[in-house]
Amino acid sequence: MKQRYLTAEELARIKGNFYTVSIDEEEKPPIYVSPEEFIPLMQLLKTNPRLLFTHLSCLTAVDWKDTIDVVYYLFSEYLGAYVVVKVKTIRNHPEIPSVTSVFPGAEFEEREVYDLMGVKFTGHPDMRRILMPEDFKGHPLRKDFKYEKPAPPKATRVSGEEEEADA
Amino acid sequence: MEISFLSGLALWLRGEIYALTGLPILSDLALDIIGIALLLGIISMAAIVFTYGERKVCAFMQVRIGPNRVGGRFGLLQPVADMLKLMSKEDIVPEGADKVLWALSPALLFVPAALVYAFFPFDAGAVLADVNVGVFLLFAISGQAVLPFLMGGYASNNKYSMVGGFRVVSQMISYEAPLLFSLLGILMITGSMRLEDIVEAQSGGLWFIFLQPLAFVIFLISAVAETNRTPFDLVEGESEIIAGPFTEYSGMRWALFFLAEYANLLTAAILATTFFLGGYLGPDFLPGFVWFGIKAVLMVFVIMWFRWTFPRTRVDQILTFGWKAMLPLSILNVFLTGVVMCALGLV
Amino acid sequence: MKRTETYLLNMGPQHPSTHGVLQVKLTLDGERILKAEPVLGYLHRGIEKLMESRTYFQCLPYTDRLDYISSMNNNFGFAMAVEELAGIEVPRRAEFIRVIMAELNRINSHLIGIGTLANDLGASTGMLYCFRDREYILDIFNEVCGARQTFHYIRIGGVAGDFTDKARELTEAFLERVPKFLSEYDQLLTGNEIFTRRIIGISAMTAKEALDLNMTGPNLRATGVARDLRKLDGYSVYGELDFDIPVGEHGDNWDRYQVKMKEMAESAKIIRQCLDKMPEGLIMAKVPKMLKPPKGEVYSRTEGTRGELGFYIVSDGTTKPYRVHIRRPSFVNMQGLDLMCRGMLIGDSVSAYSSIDPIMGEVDC
Amino acid sequence: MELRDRVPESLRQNVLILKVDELFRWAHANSIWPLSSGLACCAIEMMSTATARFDLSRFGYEVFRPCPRQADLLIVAGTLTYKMADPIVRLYEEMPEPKYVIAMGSCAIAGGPFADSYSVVEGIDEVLPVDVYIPGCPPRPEALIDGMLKLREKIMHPERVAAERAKWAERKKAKEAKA
Repeated sequence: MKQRYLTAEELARIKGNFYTVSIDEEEKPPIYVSPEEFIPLMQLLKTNPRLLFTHLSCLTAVDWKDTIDVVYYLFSEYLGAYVVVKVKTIRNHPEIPSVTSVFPGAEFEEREVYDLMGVKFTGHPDMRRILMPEDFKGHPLRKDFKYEKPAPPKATRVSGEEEEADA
Repeated sequence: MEISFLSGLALWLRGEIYALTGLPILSDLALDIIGIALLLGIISMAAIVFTYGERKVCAFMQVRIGPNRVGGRFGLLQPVADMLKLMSKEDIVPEGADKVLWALSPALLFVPAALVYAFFPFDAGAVLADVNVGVFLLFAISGQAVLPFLMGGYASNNKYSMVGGFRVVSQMISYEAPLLFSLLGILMITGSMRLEDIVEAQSGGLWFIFLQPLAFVIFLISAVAETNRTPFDLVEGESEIIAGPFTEYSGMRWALFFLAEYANLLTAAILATTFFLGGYLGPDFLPGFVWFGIKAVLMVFVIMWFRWTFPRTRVDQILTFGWKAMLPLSILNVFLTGVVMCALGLV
Repeated sequence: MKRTETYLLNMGPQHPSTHGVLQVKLTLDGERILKAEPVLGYLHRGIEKLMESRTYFQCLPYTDRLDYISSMNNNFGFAMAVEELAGIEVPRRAEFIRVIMAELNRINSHLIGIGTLANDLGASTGMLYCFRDREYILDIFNEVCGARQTFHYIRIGGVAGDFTDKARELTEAFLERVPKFLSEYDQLLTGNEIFTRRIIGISAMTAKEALDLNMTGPNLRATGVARDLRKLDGYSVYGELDFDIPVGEHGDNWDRYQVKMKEMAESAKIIRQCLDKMPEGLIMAKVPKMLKPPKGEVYSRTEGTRGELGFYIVSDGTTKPYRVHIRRPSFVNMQGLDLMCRGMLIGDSVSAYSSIDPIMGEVDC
Repeated sequence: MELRDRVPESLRQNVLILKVDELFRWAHANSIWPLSSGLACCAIEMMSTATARFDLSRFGYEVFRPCPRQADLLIVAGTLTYKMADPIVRLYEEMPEPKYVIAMGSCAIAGGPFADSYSVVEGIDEVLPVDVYIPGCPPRPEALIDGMLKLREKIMHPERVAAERAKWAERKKAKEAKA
């Protein structure tokens, strides 16, 4: 079952007065936008009565070794179509504005992206690690992630050890 | 007074001991000790038998088989194994616990649970402590059971225990009132607080369950609430607060709680039997205490049936129900009893 | 001086009603909940990272272990995503078998959901009944693939084994059981005064709140929004089948429970139609041994048992995916927990956990 | 002469002579109360084991206690992550002696399919002493019942337990020496 995506022509109309928006000529054309204009674009996509992309289907990030792309899949039940929004971030210092002001339901997914990919979302209400322990070092989903497993904790009140010590 | 099997046995024993020693005090004392030993035996046996019964009843309700490997094809030794195991488990005292209160709690819980058995007429004349304010004393003693719960909950230094302690206090105090009020009607009819008189008043087949059906329903609900069993088992609501006040207890201490719980369960069943089901009365082909046992076990089964059918209520619902439905209804019952008695010219 | 203090209660990660290893930090005022903060990650196994070092075929078994009580639906979702990426046509018979399996698994999962709800409310008999009836579904799975859980049955390009006559027989027998056990639960639970009082009006949320929180699945439908991807997208053969979307009204625990009960009946309806319509033919498309999908990315979503289950796969043209992201419905739905628990009592929080129905394998991934 | 042999022939059927130790061992072996703690997939099979079709209660093992203080057996059913390792150690330490551990499923035995993940402990025997290993992914309920019966055998014959414990300690030492 193929899903419908907004075509490049439709997207060109949306582009309007956004300076940093660029559209790739692909089968599923994604919108690339700079972090500055990202929130207004999302606001437009969600609230414009001709678009109504009210459902944030998927929020994730991909590590392309030189940049980290944050990917948003928005779905509009009104148009029956998806639109893909991508934000490129600098790999050493990835930081983009949080989308929680537009889609409050993105809170956990942004925390997950922060935890596993290391992208900081400014303006997020609670930017902490969500899956890994708080004291974990590094971001596992990055391609250059190297990790030495620590020694796990050991039970001290172990059954039968006293007798063994006696013997 | 007619002599029943049990009281006859007691009389005979007393005579024999008197003949042997020649001291009436000694024979009385010996008989009391025998009685106490018997009651303690009954209580601990009841716990063992009822755990087995509970597991079998539960299995039956849940389309399962239940224990059938340990001790023959009916798994009769299963509760014995459980008890022996609990006796030999390690006794852990939490570091932050208030050690004195913590250790006292299970013992204090068991004492009132066992003490009330002294007042039950198991058969005609077979009462360990025959007092004329039996009902009064009974509830005065069993009312003490609230404290050890709170003590255990407080002393454990565990939040779940503490919440459990709060719950048990509010719940047991709320249901003490309707429990007592539901019995007032019976006390008005019999005009006595002696338990044996109450039983005797039901001779002729006119049990109080027929005279006071509303009171019976109120009594049963309140008694289930007092014994902290489903649907009112908020105290140790497994899925909410782990094991309530008992969360930190292990081994034998926990087993004492367990014992007290089943002693209370049997108490509730015996009270229902005594007040509403005619106690030891029954056709002559069986001795009185057998009838008593049959009725009590039947009531225990009914309460177990509740447990495996009903969900648990919520803490505010249980209190609302207690104060806003049970208490007014039980007072209404007292009032109605009085009106009918006046109309019949019994007063 | 009168002074009240709030206190913090840590529920979990080992707690009988947190369904695995969920930890919830409850800020309490007496028994009333002021704030509920879920702490996740106790079962985070790094599946997304592991998949980057596995071939597409090797990735499939990991999806079994995501939401481990609806493995078939996860297999289905991942297989669909890879098929879309690689452009594989699935034989029609396989599609029908897939739908049957997915719907059986949906019933299975809802049975556990309702059973644990009953158990958390203290009616353990209800759970035992649900588990008893679940075994009949597992018999069917056992027949087609030999496993009781973690099936790895729906493969890329089709299904692993044919839907045998024995399986059909078992399925028909099971379909006859469905209305019987549903009415049995109605007697035991739905008609029980205590049970209904415990869940009506508890943890209610409005449609707007649910949509704002991106909630999907039965949790969203209970608020009255009839969004079901099986209807909306009509993927696989769902477009040809006739079924309704049960919706609730108030979005409380009662509605979530009712939606699940009704969805089971609807699933049975779907399975019945599939059994009638299923054609003869192949069950597996021709899939190369070394599957190398072209460069590109795909986001494919299905209606899992708990909501929108999406797989986002980026391919770099090799046998292994470059990046896999899984949109886990339970994870997103967990955001509603705070809203659902606020102002409720401790006793209600457990029914909120079980009516939101999270599976920690999926939440933590 | 053993005490047992001094019992008259005619009473052999009715008299049981044994050490108190043996009696308690029998009790421990036949009344194993598991802690109801499930980690992942295997927990569902653990629940199934207690239900109608498999009915663990036949052996008297169905009393799943929610609180470690009253439990005898920790069934580690599922994948153990580093984040969960601390709580599980704590649970184990909260349990009163004698206590037993069953590693259920391949994740608990050796990390299973997630062994090379950054967050998964490769086998719970890194953390706790394990009494019985039950392979499978997940093991069927029959396998869990079999595992618990194996545990019963083990409790009845503690010399085997001691031998295994010694082996475990040795293996740990060797591993530490290597590291």
